[in-house]
Amino acid sequence: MALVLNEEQQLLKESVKDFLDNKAPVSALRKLRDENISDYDDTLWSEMIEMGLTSLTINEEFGGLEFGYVALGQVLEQTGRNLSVSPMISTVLMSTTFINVLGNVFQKNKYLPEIAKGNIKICLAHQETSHFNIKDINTELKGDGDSYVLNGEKHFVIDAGISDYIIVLAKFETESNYIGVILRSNSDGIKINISRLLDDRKVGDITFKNVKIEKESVIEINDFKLLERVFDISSIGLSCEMLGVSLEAFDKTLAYLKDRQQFGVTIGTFQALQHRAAKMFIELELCKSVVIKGLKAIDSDLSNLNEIASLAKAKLGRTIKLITNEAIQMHGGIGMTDDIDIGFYIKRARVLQQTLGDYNYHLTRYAEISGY
Amino acid sequence: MALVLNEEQQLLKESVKDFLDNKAPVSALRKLRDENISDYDDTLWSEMIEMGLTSLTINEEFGGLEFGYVALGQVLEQTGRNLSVSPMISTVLMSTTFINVLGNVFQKNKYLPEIAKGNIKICLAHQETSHFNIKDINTELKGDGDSYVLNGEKHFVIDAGISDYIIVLAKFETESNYIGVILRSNSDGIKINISRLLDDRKVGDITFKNVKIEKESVIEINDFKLLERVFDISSIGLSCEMLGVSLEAFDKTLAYLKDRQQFGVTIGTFQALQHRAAKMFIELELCKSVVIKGLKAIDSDLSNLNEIASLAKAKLGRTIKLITNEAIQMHGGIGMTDDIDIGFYIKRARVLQQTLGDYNYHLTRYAEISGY
Amino acid sequence: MSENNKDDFRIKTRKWLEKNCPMSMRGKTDDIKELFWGGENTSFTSEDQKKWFEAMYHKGWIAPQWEQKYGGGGLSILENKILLQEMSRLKCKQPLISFGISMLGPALLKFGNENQKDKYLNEITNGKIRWAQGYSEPNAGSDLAGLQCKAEDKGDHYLINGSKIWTSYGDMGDWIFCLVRTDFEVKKQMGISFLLIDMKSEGVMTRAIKLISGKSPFTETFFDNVKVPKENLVGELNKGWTIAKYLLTHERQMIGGMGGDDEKFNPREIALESFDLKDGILPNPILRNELSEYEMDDKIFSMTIERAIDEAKAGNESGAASSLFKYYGTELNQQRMELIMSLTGSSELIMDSEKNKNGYIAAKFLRSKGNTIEGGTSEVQLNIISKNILGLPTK
Amino acid sequence: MSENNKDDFRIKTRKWLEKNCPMSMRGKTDDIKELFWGGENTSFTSEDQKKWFEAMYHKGWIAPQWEQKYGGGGLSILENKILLQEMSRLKCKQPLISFGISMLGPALLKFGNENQKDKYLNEITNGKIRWAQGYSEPNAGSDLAGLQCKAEDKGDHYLINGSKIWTSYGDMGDWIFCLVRTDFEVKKQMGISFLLIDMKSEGVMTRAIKLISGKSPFTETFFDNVKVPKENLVGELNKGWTIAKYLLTHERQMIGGMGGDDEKFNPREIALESFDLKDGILPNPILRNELSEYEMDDKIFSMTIERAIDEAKAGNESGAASSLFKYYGTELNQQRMELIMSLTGSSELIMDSEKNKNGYIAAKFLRSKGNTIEGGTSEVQLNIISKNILGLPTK
Repeated sequence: MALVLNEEQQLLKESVKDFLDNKAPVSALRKLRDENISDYDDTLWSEMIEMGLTSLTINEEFGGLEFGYVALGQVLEQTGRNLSVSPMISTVLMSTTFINVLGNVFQKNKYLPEIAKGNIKICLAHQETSHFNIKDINTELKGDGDSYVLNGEKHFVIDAGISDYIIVLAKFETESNYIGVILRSNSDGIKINISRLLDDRKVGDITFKNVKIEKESVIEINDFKLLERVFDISSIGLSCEMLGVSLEAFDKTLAYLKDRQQFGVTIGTFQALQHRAAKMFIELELCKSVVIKGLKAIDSDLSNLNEIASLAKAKLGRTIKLITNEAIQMHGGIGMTDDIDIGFYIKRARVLQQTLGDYNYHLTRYAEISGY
Repeated sequence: MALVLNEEQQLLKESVKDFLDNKAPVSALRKLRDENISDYDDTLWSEMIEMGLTSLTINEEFGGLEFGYVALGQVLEQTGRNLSVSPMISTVLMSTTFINVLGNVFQKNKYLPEIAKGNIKICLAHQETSHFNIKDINTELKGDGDSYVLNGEKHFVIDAGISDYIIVLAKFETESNYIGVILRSNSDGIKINISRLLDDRKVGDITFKNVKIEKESVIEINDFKLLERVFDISSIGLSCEMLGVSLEAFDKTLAYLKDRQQFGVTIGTFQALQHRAAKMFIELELCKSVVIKGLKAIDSDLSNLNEIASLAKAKLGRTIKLITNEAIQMHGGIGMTDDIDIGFYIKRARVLQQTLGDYNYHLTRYAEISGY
Repeated sequence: MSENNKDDFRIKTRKWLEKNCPMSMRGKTDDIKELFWGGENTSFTSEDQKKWFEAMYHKGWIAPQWEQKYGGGGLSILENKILLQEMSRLKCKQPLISFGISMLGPALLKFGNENQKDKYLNEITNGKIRWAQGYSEPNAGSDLAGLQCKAEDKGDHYLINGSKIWTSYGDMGDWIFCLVRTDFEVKKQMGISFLLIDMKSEGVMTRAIKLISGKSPFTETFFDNVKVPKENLVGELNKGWTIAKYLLTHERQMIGGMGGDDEKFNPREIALESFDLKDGILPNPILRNELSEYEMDDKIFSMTIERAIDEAKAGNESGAASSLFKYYGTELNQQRMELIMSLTGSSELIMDSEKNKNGYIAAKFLRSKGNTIEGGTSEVQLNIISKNILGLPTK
Repeated sequence: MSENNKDDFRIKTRKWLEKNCPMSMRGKTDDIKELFWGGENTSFTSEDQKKWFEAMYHKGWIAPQWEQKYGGGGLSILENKILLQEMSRLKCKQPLISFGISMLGPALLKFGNENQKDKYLNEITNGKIRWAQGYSEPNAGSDLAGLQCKAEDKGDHYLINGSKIWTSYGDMGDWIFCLVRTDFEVKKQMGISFLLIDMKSEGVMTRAIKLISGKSPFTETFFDNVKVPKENLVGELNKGWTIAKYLLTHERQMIGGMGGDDEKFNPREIALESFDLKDGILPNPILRNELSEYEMDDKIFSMTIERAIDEAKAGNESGAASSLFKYYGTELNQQRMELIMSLTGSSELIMDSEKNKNGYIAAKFLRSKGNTIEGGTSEVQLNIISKNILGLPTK
């Protein structure tokens, strides 16, 4: 398990970079925000589907490319660098992983090829309070004759407004068993309330009121460890995007340090700033290591994925905060304005930090996993 | 309650500074260490008694000067600056405070005038494990006819080897009540094992085996808050010494930055070092504030002394660590050698940090006091 | 002032305030923009606001310590302190928000001539003229003295060309006080002058700057061949830097002190609202730790302000004070906002819900990032401390 | 090397080690000084130590990758890696501790002439000569190139005057390799030469330096009119700086990598020994947090070493590696020792008790403070990164 990319992965990374640099740079996010017509750019999404980005982690038997999560990670790093808006996180990272890990053959056959082809978008509704915790689930699925009914409320569902399907994480009856449900987002009894986030993306609060669920829509979760695996993989995927955000914010700041003149010299000559930049560089090198380790751990099925995932999300959470704060500070006044792009990075950073558990959540989880 | 010294206190501070600069500078500690003949310098101690330093916090009715703890704090700051070795902490700060706060009239009349005159030295035996916690007491006092017997083990007792008396903190029988005992250190059943600490001072492990205790030697503790007050006052006193240690380590480092040449310039011109020095200066200014606030809070009997004491010990614990680490680093190689004095400061710092609870203990205690 | 006189003044003041401050002019202010700012572009938003301003103005308490001939109240430092205490007790809102009082006034009182004081100070206190500040320039940043906006001597007037940035609400101002370059040949600090400019003059234009928080409290102001009468020069020609330094010290103290006041953003309260205690303890151990670390530093910072005031009273004013407070106060405020963002989790990331006033906290969080930049960056404060207080050498 | 050959070599090696490494030469080493260092001033401390050294020497595995004519084993990189893995598996102690192998050898191999290689490399591998390093000087510190110890050309020899500091166990060395100044007229880096000096020469004197930890692993070495034959110059005259830079990169990697290996000082183990868990959780919440923060950084640092090795194999060697590892490894080691001091509380503050080996941990703690100074300070590493990797400009 060498911690480097193979040629195929490297090639993918570069072509996605070229593509997004052209088609979905920060100016595209700015446009989405200012025009506020749609949640994402459908033309861009079509081109991403064409490039195969929706099918990277889907096995060939279900119509996917079977490139694995190392490949997906490279894409997410680039969407992070460009702050590109698309359903990648909801549909490709979270929901596809949910089905990959927990779906039965019928469900895999039904949904994965459709995702690969780009015919459907799916969001994952799990969180119920303002702080992610996989164990805080009150949404309930109850038997009702041959079928089931679903009741509950979900919060902070990424891409809830544009998805064709929703995967809901629930408790089964009053038992402590978790269970998944996949259903059409326009089913009776579903109410979706869309909000705009700090990073100008959209999430939804979803209410389920006596929503009728067919048996075939139920995703059994027989092993809690597998549910954890879904979120561990997703956390590593988010860490890739966080790495991209951090790297780009750092690059922009470094360029500014080399360009900006003050007191008759380039500000990059100030040793206090140089040392802070060097420390950021070092932290980023560490981040790169834990991210590639995490991606390889998914594809190689390492048994301590939970530990690595929490280390990754915690470390990236701490580093992205450091880097985006320093990016604003080193840019000075201009960094506080909407005239340049750096502000978009700190806003995206704070949202990513909270998604699927922040630094505090994951470091505490790491201590628990470690048995202290 | 203005956070400044009055004229009397200022005068005391300056005269003690002059005195200790002359009589007990770091070279005196070095001599004690290298010659290893006695635990402290008795001639120095006699002069300190003559100056009235043992009677500062003793009320006039018991033969003291009644100058208060603000005054004592100024002395301890100076012993910190010079790393002067004497029984001030054991006898004057801890034991005198114990008797001041908890002793009955008989005990005050018996011991306080003797302390003031410098006739006796007393140590306080409280800690039993490697981490200070006021609640971890297993030493037990039991009724035995007209008198009592004491059994238990104490650890890390400052000046145990040179004290005439020992104040022991114990539990009364199997109850949860705390109780104090004051007894001659040469009483039957007492075994003292002296150790040298990292800072070249001495502490003792003391074993009490069926030590007979007369009724009049028992110090009743009817209110746990009063016991806490003893340790809160002592923590603030230690914070004064920690402030002195930090200030002097910083001053020495600043002087070195102005003197040392590297790459053809004074190293104090390097901006990265300048900013670190400025941050240390700011932290020290904050430390000064919480220390004087704490001292004034003792003398003015403020009700939130416990909160202020834990804030002081925590803040000083964090700052002294920062300053002494930076002091070594900024001195470079020479700072690692015994040839100059800076190493003595980090050694004393680490001992003071642990004494009566470290940063972690006091910050957690602060959260508890604050109700979260 | 004897204790008797003090008590007397306090009782009178309290009575007067109770009588004259309308109930709607008491209590917390959510948005500073709701208050009365004076000037031609703003008007009273309510009858009570007008009544309150006029009562205070006639009492001379818009600028309580200024002389009465300038529309002030002629109060002593002590009387002023009592007045502020009593206003704070009743939670009276400020009758007028004015950079004229806080920034231009002190400069005019110290450096202006009698004509200027007569003319401008009265129009500040009576709320006629709203002042804006023109110091920073687009490319100057921390190097304020490197400013390039120039004023050429044209005999009977100066001709101004250049621009100023970071002017708070510059689009609402009537006049602007500016630092301009009047000599390009000398050391940069020696060629600066302090000028008063009527913003209605031909050639003055403003543009709002949109911040990352989505708000636009600042403007950029452009001067294109603007003519300014020579009498509008404050102090001596080319001595403007002295005035600027004097005012910057004032400003630094204001920004540094702004940190802890915002009662609505108390992290401990927010923590207790966001989490249920478990055995009396916050269930998230790391956030609990971060909260107590923040509170430790915040409380000790307050003690430091207290000590500095006491030291100043005792005559030991420290030169370090303003840079230290600016640095630590703003860094602490940023920590506080980061902590609050952690404590509130996803709920305060939502920007278009009435529940959280459309992301009010998130906007304040973003805005706090500017605290360590405006009014002299944190880096500049550390430079000042290392050079002026610690005496570390420069190259 | 095919997979078959690899397995073959591994099996042979394992068998050989199992047979030839005495049991007393396996397991943990408390004190590096107990191992065999070679040279005239040291001897074997046991028969087993002698046997083990001689077996390894005859196998050529004292310096496994050196050519056999220099007493090496001629192993490939891969074979050497397998050998190290197998030695580590059996916990074999190092047969010889030698700055000759780790520091002088690489320099001689790259810059020495054939005579020098023949003469000195063999006496390193056979343990005859113990080498010391003479780079730093009392007033040089981070400015290594500013060294002043001078070598004057006296026709048939150089005359050395000056001193060197921070020489590890210099009092035990037979020879010392030194950087000396051979030209005072040129830019400082251009006038340095690399010289081999016999420490038995007249005029060489050493003094032990006592550290704050109480130990004296370093010496200062004085040269008073010491004559050195001209043939002892390595590389070209005045080109010594190139050799020094080459060796410093090596040293940096060694020091940076030293951080995490000391199994006896595992903070998690110490935490679990020091505290009883409560509901499976460490009772001190802040120490628990500090422990997990340390472990996070430590584990990810290990991953970074792993990645750097994999990148190097893939041909993407990064110039940043050595400064990054030196900086982070040493800072992390200091954090670890601070954490351990917190975890052990007062018990490890005692310096004269057998229970804790006379304050063994406290001495290591103090010693760790030197990690960020020796081999190029942390500040120098940050300078290197900011200049060479990030391309930030110098004045």
